[in-house]
Amino acid sequence: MEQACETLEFFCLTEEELNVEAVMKTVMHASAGAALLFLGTVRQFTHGRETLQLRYEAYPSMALRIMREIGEEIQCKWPGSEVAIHHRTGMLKIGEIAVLIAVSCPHRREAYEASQYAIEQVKSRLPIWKQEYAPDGTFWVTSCCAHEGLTARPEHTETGEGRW
Amino acid sequence: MEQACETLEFFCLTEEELNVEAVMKTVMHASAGAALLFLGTVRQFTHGRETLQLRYEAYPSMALRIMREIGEEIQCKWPGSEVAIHHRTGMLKIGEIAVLIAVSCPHRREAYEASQYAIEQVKSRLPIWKQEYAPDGTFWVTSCCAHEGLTARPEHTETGEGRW
Amino acid sequence: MVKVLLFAAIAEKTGRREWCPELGQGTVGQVVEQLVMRFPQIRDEIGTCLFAKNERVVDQDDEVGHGDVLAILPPVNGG
Amino acid sequence: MVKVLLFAAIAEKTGRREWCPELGQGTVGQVVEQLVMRFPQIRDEIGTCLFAKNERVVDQDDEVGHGDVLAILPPVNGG
Repeated sequence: MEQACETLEFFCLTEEELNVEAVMKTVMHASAGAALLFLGTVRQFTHGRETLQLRYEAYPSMALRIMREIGEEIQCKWPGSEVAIHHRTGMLKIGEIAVLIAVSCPHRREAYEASQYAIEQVKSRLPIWKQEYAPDGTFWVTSCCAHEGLTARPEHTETGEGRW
Repeated sequence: MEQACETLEFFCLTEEELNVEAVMKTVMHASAGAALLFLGTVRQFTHGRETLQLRYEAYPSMALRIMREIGEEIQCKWPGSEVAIHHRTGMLKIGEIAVLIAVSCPHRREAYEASQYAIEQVKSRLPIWKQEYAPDGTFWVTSCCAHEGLTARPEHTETGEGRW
Repeated sequence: MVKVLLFAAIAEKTGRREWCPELGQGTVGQVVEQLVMRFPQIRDEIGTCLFAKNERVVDQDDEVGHGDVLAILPPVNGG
Repeated sequence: MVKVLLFAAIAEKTGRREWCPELGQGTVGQVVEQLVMRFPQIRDEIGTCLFAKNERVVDQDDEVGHGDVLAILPPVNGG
Protein backbone atom coordinates (compact mmCIF):
# COMPACT_ATOMS: atom_id res chain seq x y z
CA MET A 1 0.00 0.00 0.00
CA GLU A 2 2.91 2.36 0.53
CA GLN A 3 4.17 2.37 -3.05
CA ALA A 4 2.86 4.40 -5.96
CA CYS A 5 0.85 2.68 -8.70
CA GLU A 6 3.18 2.01 -11.60
CA THR A 7 2.65 1.74 -15.34
CA LEU A 8 1.58 -1.83 -16.21
CA GLU A 9 0.06 -2.35 -12.80
CA PHE A 10 -3.54 -3.11 -13.75
CA PHE A 11 -5.06 -3.06 -10.27
CA CYS A 12 -3.53 -1.09 -7.49
CA LEU A 13 -4.22 0.62 -4.16
CA THR A 14 -1.82 3.26 -2.92
CA GLU A 15 -1.44 6.08 -0.43
CA GLU A 16 0.70 7.92 -2.99
CA GLU A 17 -0.67 10.32 -5.60
CA LEU A 18 -2.23 8.64 -8.63
CA ASN A 19 -0.66 9.09 -12.04
CA VAL A 20 -2.80 9.61 -15.14
CA GLU A 21 -0.04 8.68 -17.59
CA ALA A 22 0.79 5.45 -15.79
CA VAL A 23 -2.77 4.12 -15.84
CA MET A 24 -3.35 5.11 -19.48
CA LYS A 25 -0.15 3.48 -20.68
CA THR A 26 -1.16 0.31 -18.89
CA VAL A 27 -4.18 -0.22 -21.16
CA MET A 28 -2.88 1.07 -24.49
CA HIS A 29 -2.06 -1.45 -27.18
CA ALA A 30 -2.00 -1.66 -30.95
CA SER A 31 -5.58 -2.78 -31.56
CA ALA A 32 -7.09 -0.22 -29.18
CA GLY A 33 -8.77 2.55 -31.13
CA ALA A 34 -10.38 4.26 -28.17
CA ALA A 35 -9.45 4.63 -24.56
CA LEU A 36 -11.42 6.25 -21.82
CA LEU A 37 -10.06 7.47 -18.53
CA PHE A 38 -12.41 8.09 -15.63
CA LEU A 39 -10.99 10.27 -12.93
CA GLY A 40 -12.78 10.73 -9.60
CA THR A 41 -11.56 13.69 -7.60
CA VAL A 42 -12.28 15.20 -4.21
CA ARG A 43 -14.98 17.80 -4.83
CA GLN A 44 -15.06 20.89 -2.62
CA PHE A 45 -18.80 21.47 -2.85
CA THR A 46 -21.60 18.89 -3.08
CA HIS A 47 -25.02 20.47 -3.49
CA GLY A 48 -23.62 23.59 -1.83
CA ARG A 49 -22.17 21.74 1.18
CA GLU A 50 -18.45 22.08 1.69
CA THR A 51 -15.93 19.26 2.05
CA LEU A 52 -12.56 20.01 3.63
CA GLN A 53 -10.88 16.69 2.89
CA LEU A 54 -11.66 13.00 2.51
CA ARG A 55 -10.09 9.92 4.04
CA TYR A 56 -10.34 6.57 2.27
CA GLU A 57 -9.92 3.32 4.13
CA ALA A 58 -9.74 -0.04 2.36
CA TYR A 59 -9.68 -3.75 3.04
CA PRO A 60 -6.72 -4.00 0.68
CA SER A 61 -6.48 -7.70 -0.17
CA MET A 62 -10.21 -8.03 -0.80
CA ALA A 63 -10.35 -4.73 -2.71
CA LEU A 64 -7.62 -5.96 -5.07
CA ARG A 65 -9.37 -9.29 -5.49
CA ILE A 66 -12.60 -7.55 -6.45
CA MET A 67 -10.80 -5.14 -8.79
CA ARG A 68 -9.45 -8.18 -10.62
CA GLU A 69 -12.94 -9.72 -10.72
CA ILE A 70 -14.33 -6.51 -12.24
CA GLY A 71 -11.53 -6.56 -14.80
CA GLU A 72 -12.30 -10.14 -15.79
CA GLU A 73 -16.00 -9.38 -16.09
CA ILE A 74 -15.25 -6.47 -18.41
CA GLN A 75 -12.96 -8.52 -20.61
CA CYS A 76 -15.74 -11.09 -21.01
CA LYS A 77 -18.49 -8.55 -21.66
CA TRP A 78 -16.42 -6.41 -24.07
CA PRO A 79 -13.92 -8.64 -25.89
CA GLY A 80 -10.67 -6.95 -26.80
CA SER A 81 -10.86 -4.54 -23.89
CA GLU A 82 -8.23 -3.81 -21.27
CA VAL A 83 -8.97 -2.31 -17.86
CA ALA A 84 -6.82 -0.78 -15.16
CA ILE A 85 -8.08 0.53 -11.83
CA HIS A 86 -5.88 2.58 -9.51
CA HIS A 87 -7.44 3.65 -6.20
CA ARG A 88 -6.02 5.96 -3.61
CA THR A 89 -6.31 5.48 0.16
CA GLY A 90 -5.53 7.67 3.14
CA MET A 91 -6.14 11.40 3.48
CA LEU A 92 -6.92 13.33 0.26
CA LYS A 93 -7.12 17.06 -0.26
CA ILE A 94 -9.62 18.92 -2.47
CA GLY A 95 -8.88 18.31 -6.14
CA GLU A 96 -6.78 15.21 -5.55
CA ILE A 97 -7.54 12.07 -7.53
CA ALA A 98 -9.29 9.29 -5.60
CA VAL A 99 -9.70 6.81 -8.43
CA LEU A 100 -8.49 6.31 -11.98
CA ILE A 101 -10.17 3.82 -14.29
CA ALA A 102 -8.64 3.35 -17.71
CA VAL A 103 -10.37 1.24 -20.35
CA SER A 104 -9.24 0.61 -23.90
CA CYS A 105 -11.36 -1.01 -26.58
CA PRO A 106 -11.25 -1.48 -30.33
CA HIS A 107 -14.16 0.98 -30.70
CA ARG A 108 -15.42 3.87 -28.66
CA ARG A 109 -18.96 2.73 -27.89
CA GLU A 110 -17.66 -0.26 -25.94
CA ALA A 111 -15.16 1.95 -24.14
CA TYR A 112 -17.97 4.13 -22.77
CA GLU A 113 -20.03 1.12 -21.72
CA ALA A 114 -17.11 -0.66 -20.09
CA SER A 115 -15.92 2.46 -18.28
CA GLN A 116 -19.37 3.14 -16.84
CA TYR A 117 -19.69 -0.47 -15.76
CA ALA A 118 -16.30 -0.26 -14.05
CA ILE A 119 -17.05 2.87 -12.03
CA GLU A 120 -20.48 1.59 -10.94
CA GLN A 121 -18.86 -1.63 -9.76
CA VAL A 122 -16.04 0.23 -8.02
CA LYS A 123 -18.60 2.30 -6.12
CA SER A 124 -20.87 -0.56 -5.14
CA ARG A 125 -18.48 -3.48 -4.62
CA LEU A 126 -15.00 -2.47 -3.54
CA PRO A 127 -14.52 -2.75 0.22
CA ILE A 128 -13.44 0.86 0.54
CA TRP A 129 -14.90 3.46 2.89
CA LYS A 130 -14.89 7.21 2.65
CA GLN A 131 -14.81 9.54 5.64
CA GLU A 132 -15.69 13.14 5.00
CA TYR A 133 -14.19 16.03 6.92
CA ALA A 134 -16.68 18.89 6.76
CA PRO A 135 -16.86 22.20 8.65
CA ASP A 136 -19.50 20.65 10.95
CA GLY A 137 -17.62 17.44 11.76
CA THR A 138 -16.50 14.16 10.24
CA PHE A 139 -18.76 11.37 9.07
CA TRP A 140 -18.72 8.18 7.00
CA VAL A 141 -20.20 8.78 3.58
CA THR A 142 -22.95 6.37 2.61
CA SER A 143 -24.35 5.91 -0.87
CA CYS A 144 -27.60 4.53 -2.18
CA CYS A 145 -25.97 1.66 -4.04
CA ALA A 146 -23.49 0.39 -1.47
CA HIS A 147 -23.05 -3.40 -1.49
CA GLU A 148 -25.29 -3.69 -4.55
CA GLY A 149 -22.82 -5.60 -6.63
CA LEU A 150 -21.61 -7.87 -3.85
CA THR A 151 -23.06 -11.38 -3.67
CA ALA A 152 -26.77 -11.05 -2.98
CA ARG A 153 -27.57 -12.24 0.50
CA PRO A 154 -31.33 -12.41 0.97
CA GLU A 155 -31.09 -13.73 4.56
CA HIS A 156 -29.11 -10.70 5.47
CA THR A 157 -31.24 -8.18 3.66
CA GLU A 158 -34.46 -9.52 5.09
CA THR A 159 -33.39 -9.49 8.72
CA GLY A 160 -32.30 -5.90 8.35
CA GLU A 161 -31.30 -3.78 11.29
CA GLY A 162 -33.83 -5.23 13.70
CA ARG A 163 -32.10 -8.52 14.27
CA TRP A 164 -29.07 -7.37 16.22
CA MET B 1 -0.40 24.64 -35.85
CA GLU B 2 3.28 24.04 -35.23
CA GLN B 3 3.19 24.35 -31.47
CA ALA B 4 2.21 21.71 -28.94
CA CYS B 5 -1.13 22.00 -27.13
CA GLU B 6 -0.47 23.46 -23.71
CA THR B 7 -2.23 23.14 -20.37
CA LEU B 8 -5.12 25.64 -20.19
CA GLU B 9 -5.54 25.63 -23.94
CA PHE B 10 -9.14 24.46 -24.23
CA PHE B 11 -9.24 23.99 -28.00
CA CYS B 12 -6.16 23.24 -29.99
CA LEU B 13 -4.84 21.70 -33.20
CA THR B 14 -1.21 20.68 -33.41
CA GLU B 15 1.25 18.61 -35.38
CA GLU B 16 3.09 17.84 -32.13
CA GLU B 17 2.33 14.86 -29.86
CA LEU B 18 -0.72 15.32 -27.65
CA ASN B 19 -0.30 15.41 -23.91
CA VAL B 20 -2.77 13.66 -21.60
CA GLU B 21 -1.75 15.59 -18.48
CA ALA B 22 -2.08 18.96 -20.20
CA VAL B 23 -5.63 18.38 -21.40
CA MET B 24 -6.78 16.93 -18.06
CA LYS B 25 -5.36 19.80 -16.04
CA THR B 26 -7.15 22.22 -18.33
CA VAL B 27 -10.58 21.02 -17.19
CA MET B 28 -9.95 20.24 -13.52
CA HIS B 29 -11.34 22.61 -10.91
CA ALA B 30 -12.57 22.50 -7.32
CA SER B 31 -16.22 21.67 -7.98
CA ALA B 32 -15.47 18.93 -10.49
CA GLY B 33 -16.09 15.54 -8.94
CA ALA B 34 -15.64 13.53 -12.11
CA ALA B 35 -13.57 13.96 -15.21
CA LEU B 36 -13.53 11.83 -18.29
CA LEU B 37 -10.80 11.69 -20.86
CA PHE B 38 -11.51 10.26 -24.29
CA LEU B 39 -8.43 9.28 -26.21
CA GLY B 40 -8.61 8.29 -29.87
CA THR B 41 -5.56 6.47 -31.14
CA VAL B 42 -4.34 5.09 -34.41
CA ARG B 43 -5.46 1.47 -34.45
CA GLN B 44 -3.32 -1.07 -36.29
CA PHE B 45 -6.17 -3.43 -37.20
CA THR B 46 -9.76 -2.55 -38.08
CA HIS B 47 -11.91 -5.62 -38.63
CA GLY B 48 -8.74 -7.51 -39.50
CA ARG B 49 -7.52 -4.97 -42.05
CA GLU B 50 -4.15 -3.42 -41.34
CA THR B 51 -3.36 0.29 -41.12
CA LEU B 52 0.25 1.41 -41.49
CA GLN B 53 -0.23 5.05 -40.55
CA LEU B 54 -2.78 7.84 -40.75
CA ARG B 55 -2.51 11.41 -41.97
CA TYR B 56 -4.92 14.05 -40.66
CA GLU B 57 -5.57 17.22 -42.59
CA ALA B 58 -7.60 20.11 -41.16
CA TYR B 59 -9.15 23.41 -42.10
CA PRO B 60 -7.62 24.88 -38.97
CA SER B 61 -9.49 28.14 -38.41
CA MET B 62 -12.88 26.55 -39.02
CA ALA B 63 -11.99 23.47 -36.96
CA LEU B 64 -11.10 25.67 -33.98
CA ARG B 65 -14.28 27.67 -34.42
CA ILE B 66 -16.38 24.50 -34.37
CA MET B 67 -14.47 23.09 -31.39
CA ARG B 68 -15.43 26.25 -29.52
CA GLU B 69 -19.05 25.88 -30.63
CA ILE B 70 -19.11 22.29 -29.36
CA GLY B 71 -17.65 23.48 -26.05
CA GLU B 72 -20.35 26.13 -25.67
CA GLU B 73 -23.09 23.65 -26.49
CA ILE B 74 -21.78 21.29 -23.81
CA GLN B 75 -21.60 24.00 -21.17
CA CYS B 76 -25.25 24.86 -21.90
CA LYS B 77 -26.45 21.25 -21.92
CA TRP B 78 -24.49 20.20 -18.82
CA PRO B 79 -24.10 23.20 -16.50
CA GLY B 80 -20.93 23.24 -14.47
CA SER B 81 -18.98 21.30 -17.07
CA GLU B 82 -15.67 22.15 -18.66
CA VAL B 83 -14.45 20.78 -21.98
CA ALA B 84 -11.11 20.74 -23.74
CA ILE B 85 -10.45 19.25 -27.17
CA HIS B 86 -6.93 18.73 -28.49
CA HIS B 87 -6.65 17.33 -32.02
CA ARG B 88 -3.53 16.21 -33.81
CA THR B 89 -2.81 16.81 -37.51
CA GLY B 90 -0.17 15.51 -39.89
CA MET B 91 1.25 12.00 -40.07
CA LEU B 92 0.55 9.68 -37.13
CA LYS B 93 2.03 6.28 -36.36
CA ILE B 94 0.20 3.29 -34.91
CA GLY B 95 -0.66 3.88 -31.26
CA GLU B 96 -0.28 7.64 -31.42
CA ILE B 97 -3.04 9.84 -30.06
CA ALA B 98 -5.20 11.57 -32.68
CA VAL B 99 -7.64 13.30 -30.35
CA LEU B 100 -8.01 14.02 -26.66
CA ILE B 101 -11.32 15.17 -25.22
CA ALA B 102 -11.39 16.05 -21.54
CA VAL B 103 -14.66 16.81 -19.77
CA SER B 104 -15.15 17.62 -16.12
CA CYS B 105 -18.52 17.76 -14.39
CA PRO B 106 -19.82 17.90 -10.83
CA HIS B 107 -21.13 14.33 -11.19
CA ARG B 108 -20.10 11.36 -13.26
CA ARG B 109 -23.29 10.70 -15.19
CA GLU B 110 -23.08 14.09 -16.91
CA ALA B 111 -19.41 13.54 -17.62
CA TYR B 112 -20.20 10.39 -19.62
CA GLU B 113 -23.02 12.09 -21.52
CA ALA B 114 -20.99 15.20 -22.29
CA SER B 115 -17.94 13.22 -23.38
CA GLN B 116 -19.97 11.05 -25.76
CA TYR B 117 -21.65 14.13 -27.19
CA ALA B 118 -18.25 15.74 -27.72
CA ILE B 119 -16.69 12.82 -29.59
CA GLU B 120 -19.76 12.35 -31.81
CA GLN B 121 -19.63 16.04 -32.70
CA VAL B 122 -15.88 15.93 -33.30
CA LYS B 123 -16.37 13.04 -35.71
CA SER B 124 -19.29 14.51 -37.60
CA ARG B 125 -18.59 18.25 -37.60
CA LEU B 126 -14.92 19.15 -37.43
CA PRO B 127 -13.47 19.95 -40.86
CA ILE B 128 -10.75 17.35 -40.50
CA TRP B 129 -9.94 14.58 -42.96
CA LYS B 130 -8.18 11.30 -42.39
CA GLN B 131 -6.05 9.57 -45.00
CA GLU B 132 -5.21 5.96 -44.34
CA TYR B 133 -1.98 4.34 -45.46
CA ALA B 134 -2.66 0.63 -45.84
CA PRO B 135 -0.60 -2.18 -47.38
CA ASP B 136 -2.78 -1.93 -50.53
CA GLY B 137 -2.56 1.84 -50.96
CA THR B 138 -3.71 5.11 -49.48
CA PHE B 139 -7.29 6.33 -49.31
CA TRP B 140 -9.45 8.95 -47.63
CA VAL B 141 -11.43 7.43 -44.81
CA THR B 142 -15.16 8.09 -44.94
CA SER B 143 -17.62 7.54 -42.15
CA CYS B 144 -21.36 7.04 -42.04
CA CYS B 145 -21.99 10.17 -40.02
CA ALA B 146 -19.79 12.69 -41.79
CA HIS B 147 -21.30 16.19 -41.96
CA GLU B 148 -24.23 15.11 -39.80
CA GLY B 149 -23.80 17.80 -37.22
CA LEU B 150 -23.04 20.58 -39.68
CA THR B 151 -25.87 22.94 -40.60
CA ALA B 152 -28.54 20.92 -42.35
CA ARG B 153 -28.69 21.80 -46.02
CA PRO B 154 -31.68 20.10 -47.62
CA GLU B 155 -31.00 21.60 -51.06
CA HIS B 156 -27.59 20.03 -50.99
CA THR B 157 -28.66 16.67 -49.68
CA GLU B 158 -31.47 16.34 -52.17
CA THR B 159 -29.45 17.13 -55.26
CA GLY B 160 -26.89 14.48 -54.25
CA GLU B 161 -24.14 13.38 -56.56
CA GLY B 162 -26.15 13.61 -59.74
CA ARG B 163 -26.18 17.34 -60.01
CA TRP B 164 -22.55 17.98 -60.86
CA MET C 1 -9.25 -19.37 16.05
CA VAL C 2 -11.27 -16.96 13.92
CA LYS C 3 -9.89 -13.48 13.24
CA VAL C 4 -12.46 -10.71 12.80
CA LEU C 5 -11.51 -7.57 10.84
CA LEU C 6 -13.28 -4.30 11.56
CA PHE C 7 -13.43 -1.25 9.28
CA ALA C 8 -14.69 2.32 9.05
CA ALA C 9 -17.53 3.17 11.49
CA ILE C 10 -17.30 -0.25 13.13
CA ALA C 11 -13.57 0.16 13.72
CA GLU C 12 -14.15 3.66 15.00
CA LYS C 13 -16.91 2.72 17.43
CA THR C 14 -15.10 -0.32 18.82
CA GLY C 15 -11.68 1.31 18.80
CA ARG C 16 -10.36 -1.89 17.17
CA ARG C 17 -9.39 -3.08 13.73
CA GLU C 18 -9.08 -6.74 14.71
CA TRP C 19 -10.86 -8.85 17.26
CA CYS C 20 -10.80 -12.53 18.13
CA PRO C 21 -14.00 -14.12 19.40
CA GLU C 22 -13.87 -16.70 22.22
CA LEU C 23 -15.85 -19.00 19.94
CA GLY C 24 -13.39 -21.32 18.21
CA GLN C 25 -15.85 -22.07 15.44
CA GLY C 26 -19.51 -21.62 14.56
CA THR C 27 -21.65 -19.74 12.09
CA VAL C 28 -20.93 -16.22 10.90
CA GLY C 29 -24.12 -15.17 12.68
CA GLN C 30 -22.84 -16.56 15.98
CA VAL C 31 -19.52 -14.74 15.70
CA VAL C 32 -21.29 -11.50 14.82
CA GLU C 33 -23.66 -11.93 17.76
CA GLN C 34 -20.67 -12.31 20.04
CA LEU C 35 -19.10 -9.22 18.55
CA VAL C 36 -22.24 -7.18 19.21
CA MET C 37 -22.44 -8.47 22.78
CA ARG C 38 -18.87 -7.39 23.36
CA PHE C 39 -19.37 -4.01 21.60
CA PRO C 40 -23.05 -3.06 21.99
CA GLN C 41 -22.28 0.38 20.57
CA ILE C 42 -22.27 -1.15 17.05
CA ARG C 43 -25.76 -2.64 17.37
CA ASP C 44 -27.24 -0.10 14.92
CA GLU C 45 -24.49 -0.32 12.31
CA ILE C 46 -24.20 -4.10 12.19
CA GLY C 47 -27.55 -4.46 10.44
CA THR C 48 -26.20 -2.58 7.43
CA CYS C 49 -23.02 -4.68 7.16
CA LEU C 50 -22.07 -7.55 4.90
CA PHE C 51 -19.70 -10.29 6.05
CA ALA C 52 -16.75 -11.66 4.11
CA LYS C 53 -15.06 -14.92 4.99
CA ASN C 54 -11.54 -15.03 3.58
CA GLU C 55 -12.38 -12.11 1.28
CA ARG C 56 -15.61 -13.58 -0.10
CA VAL C 57 -19.04 -12.40 0.93
CA VAL C 58 -20.92 -15.14 2.82
CA ASP C 59 -24.25 -15.71 4.49
CA GLN C 60 -24.77 -15.63 8.22
CA ASP C 61 -25.34 -19.38 8.15
CA ASP C 62 -21.87 -19.99 6.78
CA GLU C 63 -19.45 -21.80 9.07
CA VAL C 64 -16.18 -20.22 10.19
CA GLY C 65 -13.41 -21.98 12.00
CA HIS C 66 -9.72 -22.03 12.82
CA GLY C 67 -7.65 -19.83 10.49
CA ASP C 68 -10.61 -18.10 8.90
CA VAL C 69 -10.67 -14.33 8.56
CA LEU C 70 -14.13 -12.80 8.93
CA ALA C 71 -14.43 -9.19 7.77
CA ILE C 72 -17.33 -6.99 8.84
CA LEU C 73 -18.08 -4.67 5.90
CA PRO C 74 -20.08 -1.49 6.52
CA PRO C 75 -21.75 -0.04 3.40
CA VAL C 76 -18.92 0.35 0.90
CA ASN C 77 -18.19 3.54 -0.96
CA GLY C 78 -15.23 3.41 -3.32
CA GLY C 79 -14.44 5.83 -6.08
CA MET D 1 -12.33 38.24 -55.63
CA VAL D 2 -13.47 34.98 -54.02
CA LYS D 3 -10.86 32.58 -52.66
CA VAL D 4 -11.74 28.88 -52.81
CA LEU D 5 -10.05 26.45 -50.37
CA LEU D 6 -9.66 22.80 -51.32
CA PHE D 7 -9.01 19.90 -48.96
CA ALA D 8 -8.37 16.17 -48.80
CA ALA D 9 -9.50 14.22 -51.91
CA ILE D 10 -10.45 17.45 -53.71
CA ALA D 11 -7.02 18.98 -53.07
CA GLU D 12 -5.39 15.76 -54.13
CA LYS D 13 -7.33 15.41 -57.40
CA THR D 14 -6.93 19.04 -58.41
CA GLY D 15 -3.35 19.31 -57.16
CA ARG D 16 -4.34 22.60 -55.49
CA ARG D 17 -5.21 23.82 -52.06
CA GLU D 18 -6.43 27.21 -53.20
CA TRP D 19 -8.13 28.39 -56.36
CA CYS D 20 -9.61 31.69 -57.48
CA PRO D 21 -12.58 31.62 -59.85
CA GLU D 22 -12.85 34.15 -62.69
CA LEU D 23 -16.28 34.98 -61.37
CA GLY D 24 -15.97 38.06 -59.14
CA GLN D 25 -19.23 37.30 -57.39
CA GLY D 26 -22.26 35.03 -57.62
CA THR D 27 -23.85 32.13 -55.80
CA VAL D 28 -21.93 29.35 -54.14
CA GLY D 29 -23.44 27.02 -56.73
CA GLN D 30 -22.05 29.13 -59.58
CA VAL D 31 -18.55 29.15 -58.11
CA VAL D 32 -18.69 25.40 -57.55
CA GLU D 33 -19.89 24.84 -61.13
CA GLN D 34 -16.93 26.83 -62.39
CA LEU D 35 -14.60 24.78 -60.18
CA VAL D 36 -15.97 21.53 -61.61
CA MET D 37 -15.62 22.83 -65.18
CA ARG D 38 -12.01 23.69 -64.49
CA PHE D 39 -11.31 20.37 -62.70
CA PRO D 40 -13.72 17.78 -64.14
CA GLN D 41 -11.85 15.05 -62.22
CA ILE D 42 -13.71 16.09 -59.04
CA ARG D 43 -17.17 15.70 -60.58
CA ASP D 44 -17.89 12.57 -58.50
CA GLU D 45 -16.59 13.91 -55.20
CA ILE D 46 -18.23 17.32 -55.32
CA GLY D 47 -21.68 15.85 -54.75
CA THR D 48 -20.63 14.65 -51.31
CA CYS D 49 -19.17 18.01 -50.25
CA LEU D 50 -20.49 20.79 -48.08
CA PHE D 51 -19.55 24.43 -48.64
CA ALA D 52 -18.43 26.89 -45.99
CA LYS D 53 -18.37 30.64 -46.60
CA ASN D 54 -16.01 32.33 -44.16
CA GLU D 55 -16.00 29.19 -41.99
CA ARG D 56 -19.78 28.78 -41.82
CA VAL D 57 -21.66 26.15 -43.77
CA VAL D 58 -23.93 27.75 -46.38
CA ASP D 59 -26.42 26.75 -49.06
CA GLN D 60 -25.60 26.73 -52.75
CA ASP D 61 -27.95 29.69 -53.19
CA ASP D 62 -25.84 31.80 -50.86
CA GLU D 63 -24.04 34.77 -52.43
CA VAL D 64 -20.26 35.09 -52.35
CA GLY D 65 -18.30 38.15 -53.33
CA HIS D 66 -15.04 40.01 -52.95
CA GLY D 67 -13.02 38.97 -49.90
CA ASP D 68 -15.09 35.88 -49.17
CA VAL D 69 -13.40 32.55 -48.54
CA LEU D 70 -15.34 29.57 -49.84
CA ALA D 71 -14.20 26.18 -48.52
CA ILE D 72 -15.13 22.94 -50.24
CA LEU D 73 -15.54 20.33 -47.49
CA PRO D 74 -15.42 16.64 -48.44
CA PRO D 75 -17.05 14.32 -45.88
CA VAL D 76 -15.35 15.15 -42.60
CA ASN D 77 -13.80 12.57 -40.33
CA GLY D 78 -12.21 13.96 -37.19
CA GLY D 79 -11.21 11.98 -34.12
